[in-house]
Amino acid sequence: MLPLNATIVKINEESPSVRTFFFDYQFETMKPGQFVMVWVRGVDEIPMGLSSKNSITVQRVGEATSKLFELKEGDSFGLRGPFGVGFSLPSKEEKTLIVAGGVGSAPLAPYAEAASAAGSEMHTVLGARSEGDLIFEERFAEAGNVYISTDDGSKGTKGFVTDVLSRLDLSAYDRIAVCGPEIMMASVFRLLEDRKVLAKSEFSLHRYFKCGIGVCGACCIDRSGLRVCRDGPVFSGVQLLDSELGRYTRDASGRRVKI
Amino acid sequence: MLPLNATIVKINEESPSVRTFFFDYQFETMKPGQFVMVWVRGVDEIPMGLSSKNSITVQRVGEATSKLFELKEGDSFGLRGPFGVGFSLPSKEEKTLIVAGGVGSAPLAPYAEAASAAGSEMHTVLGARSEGDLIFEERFAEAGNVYISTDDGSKGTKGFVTDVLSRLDLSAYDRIAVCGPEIMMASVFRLLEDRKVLAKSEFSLHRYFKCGIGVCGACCIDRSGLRVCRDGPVFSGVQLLDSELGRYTRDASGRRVKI
Amino acid sequence: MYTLTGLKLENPTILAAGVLGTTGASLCRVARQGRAGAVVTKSIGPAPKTGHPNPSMIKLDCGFLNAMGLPNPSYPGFLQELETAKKDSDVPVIASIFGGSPAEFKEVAEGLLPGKPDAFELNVSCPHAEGYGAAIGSNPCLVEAVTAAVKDVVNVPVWVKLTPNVSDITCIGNAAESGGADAVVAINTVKGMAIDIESGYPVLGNRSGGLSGKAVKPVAVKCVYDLYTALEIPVIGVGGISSWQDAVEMMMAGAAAVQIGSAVYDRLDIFSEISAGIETFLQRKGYSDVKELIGLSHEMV
Amino acid sequence: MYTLTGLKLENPTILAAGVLGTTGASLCRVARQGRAGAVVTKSIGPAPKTGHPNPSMIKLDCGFLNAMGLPNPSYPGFLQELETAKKDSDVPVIASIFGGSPAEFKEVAEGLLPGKPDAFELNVSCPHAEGYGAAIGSNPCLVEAVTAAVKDVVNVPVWVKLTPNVSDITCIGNAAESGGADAVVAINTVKGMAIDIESGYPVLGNRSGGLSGKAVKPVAVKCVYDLYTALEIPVIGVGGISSWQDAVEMMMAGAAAVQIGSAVYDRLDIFSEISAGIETFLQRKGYSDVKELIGLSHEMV
Ligand SMILES: Cc1cc2nc3c(=O)[nH]c(=O)nc-3n(C[C@H](O)[C@H](O)[C@H](O)COP(=O)(O)OP(=O)(O)OC[C@H]3O[C@@H](n4cnc5c(N)ncnc54)[C@H](O)[C@@H]3O)c2cc1C
Ligand SMILES: Cc1cc2nc3c(=O)[nH]c(=O)nc-3n(C[C@H](O)[C@H](O)[C@H](O)COP(=O)(O)OP(=O)(O)OC[C@H]3O[C@@H](n4cnc5c(N)ncnc54)[C@H](O)[C@@H]3O)c2cc1C
Ligand SMILES: Cc1cc2nc3c(=O)[nH]c(=O)nc-3n(C[C@H](O)[C@H](O)[C@H](O)COP(=O)(O)O)c2cc1C
Ligand SMILES: Cc1cc2nc3c(=O)[nH]c(=O)nc-3n(C[C@H](O)[C@H](O)[C@H](O)COP(=O)(O)O)c2cc1C
Ligand code: FES
Ligand code: FES
Repeated sequence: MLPLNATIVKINEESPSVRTFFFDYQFETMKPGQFVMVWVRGVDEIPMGLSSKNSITVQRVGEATSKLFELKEGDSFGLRGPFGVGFSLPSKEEKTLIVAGGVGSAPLAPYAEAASAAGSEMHTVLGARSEGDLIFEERFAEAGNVYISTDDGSKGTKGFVTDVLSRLDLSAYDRIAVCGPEIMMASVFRLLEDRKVLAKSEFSLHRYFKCGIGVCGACCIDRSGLRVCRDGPVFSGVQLLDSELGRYTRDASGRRVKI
Repeated sequence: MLPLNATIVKINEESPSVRTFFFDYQFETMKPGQFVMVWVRGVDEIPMGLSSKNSITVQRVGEATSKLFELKEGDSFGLRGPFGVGFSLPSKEEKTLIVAGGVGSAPLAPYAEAASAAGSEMHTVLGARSEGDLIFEERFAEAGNVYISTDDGSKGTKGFVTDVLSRLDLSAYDRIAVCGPEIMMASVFRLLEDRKVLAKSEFSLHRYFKCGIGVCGACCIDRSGLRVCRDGPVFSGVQLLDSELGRYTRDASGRRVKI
Repeated sequence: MYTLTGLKLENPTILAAGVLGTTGASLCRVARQGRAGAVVTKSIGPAPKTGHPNPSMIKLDCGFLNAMGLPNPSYPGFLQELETAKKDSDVPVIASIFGGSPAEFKEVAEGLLPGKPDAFELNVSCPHAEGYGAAIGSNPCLVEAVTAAVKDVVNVPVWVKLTPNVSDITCIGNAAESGGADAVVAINTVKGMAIDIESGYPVLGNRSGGLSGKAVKPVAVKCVYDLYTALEIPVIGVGGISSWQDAVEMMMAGAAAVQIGSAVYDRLDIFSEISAGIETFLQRKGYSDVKELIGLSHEMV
Repeated sequence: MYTLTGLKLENPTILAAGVLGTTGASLCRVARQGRAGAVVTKSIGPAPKTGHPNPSMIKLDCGFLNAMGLPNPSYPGFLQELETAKKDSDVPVIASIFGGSPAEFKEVAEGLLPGKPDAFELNVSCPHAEGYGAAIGSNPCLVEAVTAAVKDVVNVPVWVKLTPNVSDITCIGNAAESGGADAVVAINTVKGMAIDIESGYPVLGNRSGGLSGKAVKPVAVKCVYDLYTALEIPVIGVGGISSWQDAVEMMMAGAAAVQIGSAVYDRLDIFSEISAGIETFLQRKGYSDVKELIGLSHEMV
């Protein structure tokens, strides 16, 4: 499938370095946690979680994301997707905990909405460096309780999401959905492993994508060989046992890079 | 579509030079008048009308048909189809006349059966050189009245099908379906034109086929440029007005050959 | 109205050689009913040829395979068809010709001149006819010689149709240009074959043939793209075009016009459908002229 | 059990180079879960390469286009992946390598020898990496030299992977054979490109790339058919195989085994599915050995 042409209809500034781009196409079948390949023409094509049926929420980090930040309403980019396996939705009786760090909120906000629409009781642990970097606080708040942590203490608990998590009774939740920087996810993983609740957890991973469709092998993780773009990006905690998570990732050449 | 593999399950001797080959595949959607491309492997692929959902009825004339005559039950050939436009079926109230010469009976026998099943009153004028060459007399007789003509007078009227036709009240019929040697069809065409009943007639043409699927242009007729393999082989009499019918055909190189 | 090597076309869609081009009446039908902007005849040679045994064309999941084997009634036999096409089609009629040598090409071109074709297209690219087609079209010297030989004896435009079955199509395109070609046409079919696994027989009567249709579009787009960069003369794009989107893509790659072959399988009025689609696209995008599309992708960097 | 250039394979399906071959773990997964008879690594070169910018692979209506640009961590970086694959996959692991000269090929082969690959596959056929791949693989002298250079320093089988983007693939195949190749692999991708008509941009980051998948199967079958006639050494067939029927067809054309690349898109266990399908076909047809299929179409005349 060739990239479809998506025209930007609205841009929201979520934080100094994060913007949401709404476009004129609705991915009706998208499942929260699924991603699209965003083609910034003439520059690069990069994976982005869908933050709603018709938006991506982008943190400016390098060339392609900076180029995206230069775009205005009416400009367009290419989109292929939705791809990958998303978070599994809770049923009505289930209680769900979301752990979102930084721009990790992007795929988790629509998950919170879908879970709450499904009738699940929702709690969110939302972390960021600083108050101004908290993404989608209102969306999570509308779906349920929100516990906040900031590195600098400008809002909520001073510290990391794990500091909040360690105080929660994790046995009370049926599902735990995690997305954020890998260092954070690795700490959460260890904490959930210690608490023996890995089996009900899901993590959305980031790896370098080339094809995005499960053929090239660029995004495979050790030791399972699972493809983040196709078998993931969302994996159950159990799938990640004995994995490279938090230890190394790979660059575009396939070389291991320490995290 | 690659040729499907058809295995011969039964062979019927219809006349000294005509055999029906039943195969183990049913063309469920076939419309009488449609044809298949019969691939005699290692030799040639030739068009044959379907004489039923699972049979072709072949006159031995040259290399490929002779090779077919060497095949036994259990042997196989390739089949592509059904292709082309068949005869249009009458409705219950309509009276139908069939004019079949020689192996032209092949596509007309299933037509007679389908028309009679539709409730149409059926008459058939069946011609051949000699009694032994009459093809499918019983199938036509089961569907309705049969008038027979043979060149040598061994059965029915001595003469041509036109000799029978000229004595019929053609205004009594709603549809007239014709298939047979081109010389015969040309005479019938002139007769129907004279009687001003061309508009309700249909003729099944033979031309040299290469592709059989309407792309190469080998089978196009003058002056309409219609493709016998795709726009035909069945044409209404009106489509054939001012055509090459009965005057010339073309060989495999595209050269005109007088009839 | 649209000019291509001096020919006036109502629209940039042209019937490709060897497709519905056996008779004058068929060419007229494609022009009048199908509304092609121009039509190319089937390839005509020095002597009558019946072509390869059937099966000569099959539909695949992706595209078509064919090995017609250049059946044709020779130029004397084809002259009356050409005349019919010229008389009744109301669009430019391009005579596709082939031969085994520059002298044969010249003979055929001269032989068809009385039929007044609006241009000649030299088939140096058919992949399944020994001694003809790609046998010549893989050799730059022969391509130049053949082109020059025909240019020498005709005073209508000469297009040279190229094969993709070479290491570097631009080198053959350059040879055609040096020989005086007014345009190149790319691509003829890609060498291919299919085998019937039930019997083990290759399906085509000629055992192997050429791939056309959807499967080859990316190959054709690439060839056109490269030729557009390498040549001064127009490139006519052909290969797998079956929608207006395909035609626009080919023009953006560099095609000055497009030819359509296999897609007549879908419907005869593919030409009017595609030219209407292009028009709507131009309007939506605010282009004033279809020529603005030609080679556009080369500017997008 | 089945022998190919001395390697023992459980079944004749092999993972093609550059597909799910970046890490040792991924190769193991294809071998163990997918049940491939052997696996080929992604092509490894002398220095780390990040490859072309994205988009680097897109799915088309018919097949796929890719221009990865030979991303690889270089042979020192890949050694531990090769070791993992060898240790855990339980099937032969073939190291695909590339370089810009015979000396570089030799360097990479020697560099990977400590990883004990069961064979080497020389990539002289990638169509979209300047100075590498097809740049070498279109030149018979270079192909012979590269093959001989690697044969010189290794004592495992050497396969040479050929490009279809040449006028005559058998001439390149002959060169590989002369250089001492134990088998040839045909085909790598066919040059192609696609353009996004909304923006005019070529879709691939590298602008153009290589076509694979269903679209190229007839091209691959033809190449394998011709190579089977021309060479003494085994031909390994690759290109568009996505069903057991395709695999049987390729073997009847002359393939001693098949490689599967793009079709892992459909499902990972395509290897076991295809080998099971071949088995059932052999039984139905009464063949005693899969080897009876190899080149069968050449006998059907
Ligand atoms: C499944 C998935 C979902 C993602 N969702 C989001 C999201 O919703 N919001 C968001 O802001 N970011 C998201 N990312 C991360 C995002 O893809 C990178 O931030 C982006 O690619 C950076 O591109 P760049 O050109 O600006 O940076 P560059 O300067 O090119 O690189 C900076 C870093 O970005 C990452 N990166 C670059 N190219 C790729 C690539 N092709 N694939 C993966 N990572 C790459 C690498 O870690 C690289 O080191 C997601 C990544 C994945 C894998
Ligand atoms: C639509 C259609 C339906 C037909 N249905 C029947 C049928 O039901 N029963 C039947 O016996 N015959 C039928 N024919 C005629 C049949 O196709 C020819 O008799 C057959 O092709 C002869 O092949 P051959 O190799 O034995 O003869 P050859 O020696 O090759 O040629 C003898 C003559 O057969 C005809 N012929 C040969 N090849 C072709 C071809 N590819 N396409 C068309 N004609 C060809 C030519 O007129 C040729 O002069 C039909 C033809 C057409 C076009
Ligand atoms: C049935 C058939 C016959 C063809 N005959 C010729 C021919 O005589 N001369 C020629 O130059 N090209 C011939 N071609 C090639 C087409 O003109 C065209 O280059 C090719 O099919 C690719 O275009 P398409 O994908 O639109 O069919 C033929 C193609 C087909 C399918
Ligand atoms: C994403 C991708 C990457 C590839 N990388 C390589 C490579 O590194 N080396 C190589 O020799 N071939 C490479 N190829 C070519 C394949 O090995 C194979 O020859 C080709 O894709 C045709 O087979 P298929 O149709 O089964 O995919 C690659 C193909 C794809 C699709
Ligand atoms: S990015 Fe290619 S397999 Fe995941
Ligand atoms: S036989 Fe090719 S168009 Fe009819």
